[in-house]
Amino acid sequence: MDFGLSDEQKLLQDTIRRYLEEKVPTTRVREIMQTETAHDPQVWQGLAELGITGLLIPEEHGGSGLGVLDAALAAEILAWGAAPVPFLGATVMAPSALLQAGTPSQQSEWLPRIATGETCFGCAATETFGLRGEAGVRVEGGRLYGQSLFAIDAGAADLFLVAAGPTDLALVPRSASGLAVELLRTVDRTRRVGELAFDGVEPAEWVGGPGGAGAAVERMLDAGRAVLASDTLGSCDRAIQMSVEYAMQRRQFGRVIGSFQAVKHMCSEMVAEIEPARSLAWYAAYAMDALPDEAATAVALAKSHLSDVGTDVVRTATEVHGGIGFTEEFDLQLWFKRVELNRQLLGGPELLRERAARLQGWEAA
Amino acid sequence: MDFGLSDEQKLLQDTIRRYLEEKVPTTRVREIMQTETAHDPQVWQGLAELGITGLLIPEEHGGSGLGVLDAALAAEILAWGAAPVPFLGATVMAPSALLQAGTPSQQSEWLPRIATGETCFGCAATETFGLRGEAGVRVEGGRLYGQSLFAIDAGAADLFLVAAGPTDLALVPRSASGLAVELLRTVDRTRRVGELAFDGVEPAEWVGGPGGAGAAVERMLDAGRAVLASDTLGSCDRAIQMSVEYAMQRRQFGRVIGSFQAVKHMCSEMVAEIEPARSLAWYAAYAMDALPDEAATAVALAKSHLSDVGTDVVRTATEVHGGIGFTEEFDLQLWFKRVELNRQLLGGPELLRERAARLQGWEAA
Amino acid sequence: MDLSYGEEHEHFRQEVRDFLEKHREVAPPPWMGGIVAFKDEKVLSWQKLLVEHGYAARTIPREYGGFGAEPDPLKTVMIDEEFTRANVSRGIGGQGPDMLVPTLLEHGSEEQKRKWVAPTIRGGVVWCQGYSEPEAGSDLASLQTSAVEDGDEFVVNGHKIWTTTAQLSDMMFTLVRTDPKAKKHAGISYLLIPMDAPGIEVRPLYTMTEGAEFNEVFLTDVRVPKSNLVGRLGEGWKIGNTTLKHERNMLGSASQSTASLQRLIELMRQEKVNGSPVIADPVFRDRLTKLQARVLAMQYHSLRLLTHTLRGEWPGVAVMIVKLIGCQLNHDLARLAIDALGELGTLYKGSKHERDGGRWQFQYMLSLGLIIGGGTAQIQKNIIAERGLGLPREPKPASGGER
Amino acid sequence: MDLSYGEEHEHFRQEVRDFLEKHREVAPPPWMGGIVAFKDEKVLSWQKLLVEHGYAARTIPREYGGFGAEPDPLKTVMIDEEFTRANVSRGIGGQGPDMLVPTLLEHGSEEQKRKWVAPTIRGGVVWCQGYSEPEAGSDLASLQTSAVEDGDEFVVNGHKIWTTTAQLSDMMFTLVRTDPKAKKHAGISYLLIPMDAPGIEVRPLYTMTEGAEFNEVFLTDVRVPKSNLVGRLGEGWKIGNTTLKHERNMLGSASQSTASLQRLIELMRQEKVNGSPVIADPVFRDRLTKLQARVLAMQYHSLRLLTHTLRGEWPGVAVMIVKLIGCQLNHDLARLAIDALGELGTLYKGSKHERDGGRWQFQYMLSLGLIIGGGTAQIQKNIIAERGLGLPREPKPASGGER
Repeated sequence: MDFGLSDEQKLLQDTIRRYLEEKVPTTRVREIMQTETAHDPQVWQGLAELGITGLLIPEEHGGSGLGVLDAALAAEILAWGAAPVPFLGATVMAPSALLQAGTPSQQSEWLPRIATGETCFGCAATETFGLRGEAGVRVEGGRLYGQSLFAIDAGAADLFLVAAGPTDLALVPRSASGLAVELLRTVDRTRRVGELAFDGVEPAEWVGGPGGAGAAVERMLDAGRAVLASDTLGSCDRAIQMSVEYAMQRRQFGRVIGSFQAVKHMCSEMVAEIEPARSLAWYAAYAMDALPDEAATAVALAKSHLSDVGTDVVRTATEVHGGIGFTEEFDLQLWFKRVELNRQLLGGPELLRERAARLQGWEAA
Repeated sequence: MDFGLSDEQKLLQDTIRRYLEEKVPTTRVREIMQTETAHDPQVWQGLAELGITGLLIPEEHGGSGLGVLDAALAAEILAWGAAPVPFLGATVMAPSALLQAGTPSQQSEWLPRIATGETCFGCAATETFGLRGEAGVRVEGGRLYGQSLFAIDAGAADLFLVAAGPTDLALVPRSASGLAVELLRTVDRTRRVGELAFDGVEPAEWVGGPGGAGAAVERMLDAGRAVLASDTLGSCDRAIQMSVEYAMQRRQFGRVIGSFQAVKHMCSEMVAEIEPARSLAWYAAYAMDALPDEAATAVALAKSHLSDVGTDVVRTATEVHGGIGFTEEFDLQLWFKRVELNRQLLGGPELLRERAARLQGWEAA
Repeated sequence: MDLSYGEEHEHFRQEVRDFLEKHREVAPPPWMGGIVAFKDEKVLSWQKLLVEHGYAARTIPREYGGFGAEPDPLKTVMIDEEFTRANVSRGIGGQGPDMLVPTLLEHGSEEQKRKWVAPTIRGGVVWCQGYSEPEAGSDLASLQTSAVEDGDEFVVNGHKIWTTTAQLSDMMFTLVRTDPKAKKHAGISYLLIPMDAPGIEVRPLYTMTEGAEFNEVFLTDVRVPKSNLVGRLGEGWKIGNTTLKHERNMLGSASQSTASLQRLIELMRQEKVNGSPVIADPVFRDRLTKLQARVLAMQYHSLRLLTHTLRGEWPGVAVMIVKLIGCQLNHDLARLAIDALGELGTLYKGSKHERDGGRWQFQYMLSLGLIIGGGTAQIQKNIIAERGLGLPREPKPASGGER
Repeated sequence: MDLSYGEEHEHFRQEVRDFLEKHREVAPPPWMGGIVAFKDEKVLSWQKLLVEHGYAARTIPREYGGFGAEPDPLKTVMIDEEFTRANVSRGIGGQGPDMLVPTLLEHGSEEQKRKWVAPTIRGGVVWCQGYSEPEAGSDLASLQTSAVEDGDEFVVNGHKIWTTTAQLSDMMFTLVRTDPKAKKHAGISYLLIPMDAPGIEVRPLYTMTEGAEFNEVFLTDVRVPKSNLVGRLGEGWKIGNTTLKHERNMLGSASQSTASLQRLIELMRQEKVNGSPVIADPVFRDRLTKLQARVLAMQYHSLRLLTHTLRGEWPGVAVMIVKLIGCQLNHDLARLAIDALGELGTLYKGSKHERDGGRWQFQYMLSLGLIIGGGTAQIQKNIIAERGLGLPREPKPASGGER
């Protein structure tokens, strides 16, 4: 029984943190996030050299063969640094799908390239769980038509995995004929989602063959959700850390504001919320590999809970900071917005709680 | 435009408050609430002499012909004193139903007796909106069968109005053959609800004749809900008043606890919640007579909102008091429990919010 | 209680409606809630028309350029209601007419009133407020911007922040420290500073909304004539608090929440998830109904406060809670709208598929800024407890920095 | 991370199961969570059996009557888990074994250890805790119960409150003021008082639950031998804090919440409103799912804290938040259960139609008592901020009553 991080996991986190502190301080983050794609191949290559892009890829394909928990722990720190990287889609969701349902040749073709960071996948599956407006992807005569919104990491992607049905997962190059990619602008500028419009696009491949994706779409989404929960966790860690530091340094009324009970209590409440939430986030990510029966429910609960806690924490952190926390110049708002995007991506809290209830048979009662 | 209390309304409240302070202090409340029926005819007669029992009864029938708002204002103060009186059923709900649908002869027979306090009605209609378990009242061959739970003011009642269907409202004496009344024990000992079991009970009358109750059941329930919202309001007023007084007097760490920011903020939050809620409660009660189109929605929103605010307020008040607020000996718990019963009677917050949504056509969307 | 308006007032309402009917085509667009004035010909002539009819500067004495009516809060509310209903510009507002003018009328010299009131209410002079400083936020009285006497002038040096409309303003009313040796509150004076004076630099202050709703103002050896001192030296704290008291009638916030709720209901009817409107989802509907109750509570609460005003009663704590609750309510309304929109709710700044022009994310962030600004929620709660409920102030620390 | 248990421990778990299988018929009923001991023959002999097998007093040295095992928190958790699963009494617990014994082992004299530990863990001596006083709640160190030296004895006078099981106890461990002139914390000593000493009166303290979960203890000229002083004069505050540190392993609270959630789920499946189960109502279901996430978070959090213990690491702030969050969670679980039951949820104390024996109302009120007791939520938040996050203490007031 050991519910804690291993030395390797701590080293992984330290390594990423050090890399970000050195190479991608928030001044650099701000430059990258102002570019159209919010993607800097150099930063990405640096992470690839540290082995981050290959975390989930088996060793035989050039990765380190770790699990979703390790990816989630990496996401904590990437979020802690507000890193503008396509980690979610390229490093977590796409390999999860390919490992689940890809044919051996698909795996040998794509996994090594993912591991080296040479190829970035984006992932488009919003319409399988939360169809909005006129969006929706359909297959006619083996070709894709329609529209998918909020494709993950659409800024950096060279290829997309597109869910066209519960067991249909298409692999589509960005340059495919009939595909139009338009980046959407969200409050969070550190990552890009996009609209994919399909006008008779012929997929390069179908993951596992046509209709052969099996549970890969679900797995891809759940891995993404587990990692988003941890992304919010890492963002909260940073927001709390900044708040406590600020409360010890800012003086008003002749004392540091951290000596006021109201400020103390705001800080305590943030910590009291985030610490059990951390345990839940870890558990859910761990369950993705170790406890398949519980994983989907745990992930839905973890992401919805972290979203609610996250919204509270970044709001409270802003209040602790007062005016400066509301300015664009001060970095706190980077995490405020990152948490805001995380909350909705791959399903908002209400949707995921309903999913958790359904998975436990509560709806049918 | 005048959204405030008239001098007469303030006088009404002062009169009741003075009566309670003199005749029914909490020491007396505690004696009465320990009796089986929680009803003291002397206290009730005293209120009758002040005209309280006839608030809603037209002058021609011996009452003062006032409106639901006046009854709600009276309820505020009765709750403020934790008064163990059958005001809700006997003074508010029953006359509301009789005025809405009673035949002229029914009105002349019963309204004067209600006004003098000579007759106390209880009201049983829970099953028309929130049917639980095996309860339910049905009519067969003009007789009542089945069970109604949470009949209002069942301790004091000489007669009951029993809703046997949407337009069937039976008038049943407590002594009717085939009727068994069993008082239920709730957390709040200041008022009694009961179970009525019907085994072929022949009603003495049907309000408005058989099937002739029209909208009387709805009106009776809504008037009751408006008054319960104000009962919670008055309970909160008392809890807040006690908290502020205690915070100014109790010393810990060498200062009165009201000088601690955390205590201040708890007090401020209670007030900030209750003041707009007061305006809503007044509005809803006013709407019952003045704005028939809005009344049902306003009442549903007011009672659900006051219930939520009330739960917060009495809990916070207990926290401000610390240990003493948790003791039986200290009076605060009287209001804690009164608010708790109010919350559920005639529909809990979720049920009433759904009602409000339905009344506005939001469900059908 | 009587929510009908009497005959005189219904007649007045009809007058307002007739006016709007007749003149609305010459009105400028009602942008920014009508509270900020640009020097636009259309705006200025519209404002002139409003003052002439008593729909602006209604109770300002005629000798200072106002309409000179007796105060009648109900008529004021009716004007507000009818202009809002008709979606017609309320004319020039903002910190000059709403804050400085009442302050000058109370504390200014006769000369100052004659000089500044008329052009301010007519839109000829636009004002901004220079109170907060980077090191003086919640603790406003610790401000450090100094004004040193030099002959007939003050020489001002310092750094003001959170200054709305500074870039558009002709003048700034400020709190400055004129006596660094006096006790904290006693060394402050109230000074009117021309924004075109040499030594003033205005920098836009971008916020998390990505807009620049505020500015910073840097003052370096700015020379201001002594005739611009309002009240006496050292009276600034008292006068400044008058200004804050006059801060824009908070009754307005309920109507903003009401409008916000209406739009939210529409949104939830229109937007579909998995083929059915969001309002058909019981969980979202329950959240909506909860918020509706809170919005209605604030709406009726504002009627209650208005009644206190009409009766000449001090509403006490009931009015002190309005900002605290109102800002939180607007924040929560935006939260629900964003959640109802799901992923679509994250879109911003003109993105494709954006709904309602991104107003909900903007409102979500801006309302948080307002919770923080002008006295954080924490300071508000202190004030409610101390001034509203009579709880004692925190004891002064035994040692440390009380200046 | 690895949630499996190794072979040795799975073997141990099997041993526990075998023991339970074999002996459960001689166990007393598992009332009151098994933490309070009455002097019942069945309880005492069961306790003896538990100690012999190392399922109670597991790490207490053999010379003091314990089982003398090496500390192994995982085995302790397994014993807890298996006894809970089997619904078998955990034997004697409460403030004697859980709080006094570890304190004596750390601070008691050899004679005190030999005299008190064995009978306490065997159930021969039952203890209660005399810390709080009516005027010393949050501010415990302001306690006034005095102990004055007189020959070989102390003479104790005062009034203790919130004393659980006082009516059943043989002894009370207390904090008393032995030096009224010393500084607040320095004048306090730690004293063991026989409950049958003349001058002690115990009165049940009824709470809002209508039960008497607590007592008041009045002490009038109670004579206590000096050999009952633990540690030295004036060391009471330090020693008392050790006792608090040993307060019942908070890991237990997560399993209580888990059990509560399980029961709540069942309840919501069974209870019907208007013909359909409450769990079929999306709004109630959403509330349930929200709470489930919080319960699971606390459950896994306790595994995380256990891991820190196993590794010999100090978990820091992660452990300090447990009481604050745990009590609130139990309160919220009860709130949902009551709301799900609607009117039925208000029934109490054996009323007809009452569900689950009124446990939800009881839990709702008692958990509020626990939020208040043992350091209110406000005090907990101060502690988290100051000791956990390193924020500064409030400055001492310039004047006033610091004693």
